[in-house]
Amino acid sequence: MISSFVGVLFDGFAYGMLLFLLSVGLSVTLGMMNFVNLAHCSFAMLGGYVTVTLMDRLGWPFLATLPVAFLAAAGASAALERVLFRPLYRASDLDQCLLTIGVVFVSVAGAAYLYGTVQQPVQLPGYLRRAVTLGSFRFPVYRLFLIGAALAVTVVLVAALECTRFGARVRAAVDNQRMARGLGIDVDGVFAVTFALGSGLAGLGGALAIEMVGLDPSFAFAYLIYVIIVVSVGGLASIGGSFAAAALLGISDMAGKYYVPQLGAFLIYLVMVGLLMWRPAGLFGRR
Amino acid sequence: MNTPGPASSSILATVGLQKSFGSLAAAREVSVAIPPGVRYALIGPNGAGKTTLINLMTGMLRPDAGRIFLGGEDITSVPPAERVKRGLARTFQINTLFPRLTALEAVTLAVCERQGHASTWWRSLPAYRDAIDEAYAILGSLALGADCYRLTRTLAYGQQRLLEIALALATRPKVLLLDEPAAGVPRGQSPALFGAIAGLSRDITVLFIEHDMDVVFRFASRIIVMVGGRVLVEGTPQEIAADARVREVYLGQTRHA
Amino acid sequence: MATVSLEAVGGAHGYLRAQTRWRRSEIAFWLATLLPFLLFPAYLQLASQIAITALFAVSLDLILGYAGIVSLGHAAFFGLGAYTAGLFSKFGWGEPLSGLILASALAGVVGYAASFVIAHFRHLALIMITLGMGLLLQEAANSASELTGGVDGLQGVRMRPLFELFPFDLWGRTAYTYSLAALFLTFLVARRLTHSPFGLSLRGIRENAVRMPALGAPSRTRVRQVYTIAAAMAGMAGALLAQTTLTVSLEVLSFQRSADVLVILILGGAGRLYGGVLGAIIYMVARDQFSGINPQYWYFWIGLLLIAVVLFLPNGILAGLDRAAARFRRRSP
Amino acid sequence: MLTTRIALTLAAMLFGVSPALAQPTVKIGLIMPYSGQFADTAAQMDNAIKLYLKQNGDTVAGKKIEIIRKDTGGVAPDVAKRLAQELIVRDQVDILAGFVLTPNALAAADVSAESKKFMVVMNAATAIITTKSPYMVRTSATVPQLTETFGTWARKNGIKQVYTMVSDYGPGHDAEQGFQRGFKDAGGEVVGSVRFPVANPDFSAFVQRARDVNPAAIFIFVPGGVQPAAIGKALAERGIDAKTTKVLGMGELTEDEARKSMGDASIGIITVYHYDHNHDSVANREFVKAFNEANAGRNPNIYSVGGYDGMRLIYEALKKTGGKTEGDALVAAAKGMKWESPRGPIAIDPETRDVVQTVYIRRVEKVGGQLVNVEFDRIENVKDPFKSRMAR
Repeated sequence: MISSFVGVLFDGFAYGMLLFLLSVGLSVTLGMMNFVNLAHCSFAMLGGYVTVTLMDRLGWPFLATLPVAFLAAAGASAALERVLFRPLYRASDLDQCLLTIGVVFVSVAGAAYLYGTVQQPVQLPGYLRRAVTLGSFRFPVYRLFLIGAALAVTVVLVAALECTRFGARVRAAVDNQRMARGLGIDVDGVFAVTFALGSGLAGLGGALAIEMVGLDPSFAFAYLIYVIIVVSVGGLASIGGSFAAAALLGISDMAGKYYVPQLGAFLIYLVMVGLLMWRPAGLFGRR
Repeated sequence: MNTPGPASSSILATVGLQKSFGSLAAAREVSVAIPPGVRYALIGPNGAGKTTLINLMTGMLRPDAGRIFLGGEDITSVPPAERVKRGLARTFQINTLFPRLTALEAVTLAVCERQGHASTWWRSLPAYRDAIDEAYAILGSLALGADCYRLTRTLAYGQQRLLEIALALATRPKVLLLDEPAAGVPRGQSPALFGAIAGLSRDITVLFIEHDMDVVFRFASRIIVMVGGRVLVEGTPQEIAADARVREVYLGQTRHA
Repeated sequence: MATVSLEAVGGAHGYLRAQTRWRRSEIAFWLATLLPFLLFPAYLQLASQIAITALFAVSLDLILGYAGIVSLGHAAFFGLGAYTAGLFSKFGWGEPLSGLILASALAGVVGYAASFVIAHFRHLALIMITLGMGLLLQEAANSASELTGGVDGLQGVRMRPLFELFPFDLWGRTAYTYSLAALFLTFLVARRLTHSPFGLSLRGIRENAVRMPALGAPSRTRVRQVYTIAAAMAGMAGALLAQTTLTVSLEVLSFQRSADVLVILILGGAGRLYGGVLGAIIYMVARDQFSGINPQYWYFWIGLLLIAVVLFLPNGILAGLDRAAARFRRRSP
Repeated sequence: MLTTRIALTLAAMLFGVSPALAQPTVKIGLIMPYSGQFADTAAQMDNAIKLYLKQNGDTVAGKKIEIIRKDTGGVAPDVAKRLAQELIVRDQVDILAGFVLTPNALAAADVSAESKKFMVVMNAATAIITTKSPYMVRTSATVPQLTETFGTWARKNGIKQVYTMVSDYGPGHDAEQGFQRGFKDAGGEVVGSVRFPVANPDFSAFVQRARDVNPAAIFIFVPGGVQPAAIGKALAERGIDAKTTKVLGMGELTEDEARKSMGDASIGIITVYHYDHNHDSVANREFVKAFNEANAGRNPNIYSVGGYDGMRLIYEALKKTGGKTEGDALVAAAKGMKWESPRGPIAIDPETRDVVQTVYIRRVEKVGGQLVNVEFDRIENVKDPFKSRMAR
């Protein structure tokens, strides 16, 4: 009884952390920069394909591919930001929505063209496939690894945004562009870097997600709903909020599926709707 | 409720209004009674709780305690839109307009809302000739007639301030609450704007927030001074000018305002 | 721009009347909707589905373009209409018109119930709540597979001929006539609605929801009313699809359908009624043509189309055309 | 392209010329989800269709075969039906084929029935589909054909209790029902069951439920794609070892990509399917070799074999009718047809127009360092039990 409860809690938390890793970048681009970036999961997909390519075709070890996945997604998004997104920062939400959906379509077609529509399996190194036994319970190492990665990302991100000069510039530029320009901050540059950071995180999340949820060209659409749910429930622009929301959604989803499987498909949406009715601005939202 | 109301002679009154945001008390025991037809100014340093008081009166904020009366009726729990229908209108310190409606459309909208036509979806707008005439007349009275076909967002700033007032007037208020009507208007132009306000029918009771003391003393017949969420004093301009407490809080602040 | 003149007041009336007058381009457009009968007889099925999608997009435009309510769950009402019409016929009543009206009414009733929730929220919370409610309804339909047929779809939907005279044929002549007529009549209603004081009030809510109560406007009531109307129209679109294709599946309730119609509306231009219609035509014709040429990668070209529209015709194709026309007029007085 | 089509349509109207009549062709309209979530199934089927055309030429019974491909974008019966109608009125196709997904096949069935066109379902596996049009033939399998047979087999092979886990949608329900029926009728006991949402990224909660019951065996059905690997890993994580608890599934569970992703955790999983590329026969070896060559080493799967056999059926039927394309003639020619497919000997049941075939039981084993679905049992001449019951 207790052990299954611990199991559900652990699995749910790990699943939540997976959602968090996929969506934290969006709470940067959508939340902080106020850019409706529906192409977020396209960058995650890019990260995934980078990892698959490096592992499968070049034989790189899994862990070594992760920074490359981050950098590739960040680089690609920086290029796109320059060409497509920057002129749209002041456009209506609806136009941003249409543009980024267009990018998703193109990215999905590109992935299908280059890699085919087939699932891209990755074979993780043995040490990540094991499970640690503690008393009567097994903790799969990969789930521990995901939790660790999520915690690390949270700490680094919060520290970077709260305690560094760069973070101060980002917050200034996001809060009031004109004033930030007046203070001599290179707003365009800050936005470009912030956008690249958000997308890079998506790329990292995508690379980490393959083991759990697989990878094919429909990835860019399939997980879009989940990441938006996490960001909206957490509250825009709040890293901590996304973390809490992801953990809450993951655990309640898992607990629901375990204890009331008849409600399995409903639960994550019920929780979302309920939380948003209670706190329309999200758990940690300000607006 | 048997709470005794204020003197029935007042058109708008509050009794013991309280409101705090966290640890900040924005209104403490605010009791005012405004008789009909009077031009009231509400002054006080920044953060004194002036806008909060207007928000409480109009129902955009809910008081923690206290009551609000309009024409002798308790409206404390009446929703904002209903208060407007009963004759309590306001303008906003920061333009709160309809950027992509023309001035004529915006005021016609306000007139239709008042007349109760705005839930009619089967008749075309031009069929409401009276409403359009009235809207046009209001705009004309505020010197906006020539520009009434322009989208609000393309109007000059001063015109937008006037449109704020036009919208409030279209609701045919008994009491009009103006939150810094001249905010952002170049100093030289605010007398003209207040001239328009002074020209309003004496049936409309006006309460306005304003920082420019010249304007206040020129257009107000009575003045309420708020400090730190409290009403410090209320009286005629002469009384206020002579009041030692007002001078104490206020001296040196007027110039910066 | 108008200058002050002696008939300035008459000018105000004239100005507002000019806004509601039928333009020549509108009349030409509706006449052109008859062209497929002559020019593209083999495309009438597609034309019928375009008309249905256009109706669905117009219903979304009423809430999004006019009242500023962004919904990612509008397919809920489309699906309700489709299932109602489908089930109605499955259980023996195959007369199309009555089914259409019933389906529309039921979607409207559900829309009215939902509107009590909808009217309390705005921004992202509203989008996500509509999304959540839509997904919940879809899951519910999947669970109730005894009734809905689940993923396999509702089986046994049969339609009697329209007016007992015109059977739904393989070419889609009846289907297109029927869908087009429904679109046109509903469009007339929507057009009148947007030109009414109610429509003006909705635009007020879209432009500034905070100001409306300060004008004495019961915004939430208005939002509830338009949401109900939009739901009924979406239900009608769904019912048309069910009746003209004799198929209803879970997909009618899907997020994909909600998202598609949103894309279509934004593409055409929100807040101008014709935007939804134009968006439906362009999106679906483009999709038909691209996927005919390249069934595997057609959406690459759709993606490029969307990107190009945003970059070169911001606020939708219709807004872009309007601006171009204005520029043209200014240049050649 | 658009202008060409308009011109053609106009020409057709004005002069009464149909481009289709210009030369003796047989047009086949393929309706499949080339894009979206199910794109890979369509791709695999299409690869096999292309291969068949390459191997057998594009002329049969003196007529040129022309293929027109239409994308449904996923589950979209309204689109599928419209495409079927358009293929017939606009493109004047003679045969409708493809059909990966049940709802799309059901919707197009109406069109086939109304227009009396021959229709070949190459995958969609819900039993009732073929009852919807008398001009329809199926070359894949039906869900009960596989699962009911599997249930019976499981009981006969010493499994007394089973826990079933299926995706909560039509095919999942069919699989659950079929397996439980076969298993119970043979005297087995179902100790529990659970259905999981169709879009379910993490299965650990459901696997935990199964583990709580500690059943002797678990039967699993999930759609192909991402989920087989995900559930396989969840089983391994929760410590369900195929060596102690028997894991039974439909063939999707141990597809190539799923096995690769699961790794050694897949060893011992027992599956039922009508085809696997490891099937040992001359016909299959040739098929796999040619398929590998044409598709950069990728192996064919059930979708491929369904498409391949579907094309063969069309070719053979056309030969029999001498190129006549009327639905009646083609369906008559198809009934009772028998041939050696890469999956083994198959026949078209003249009553149900479904495939009668051998159902194979396989187990994942490590052979020469590779994880392979090893065939270790077979049940021959299996008809669709659902329709056999209906007939009774």
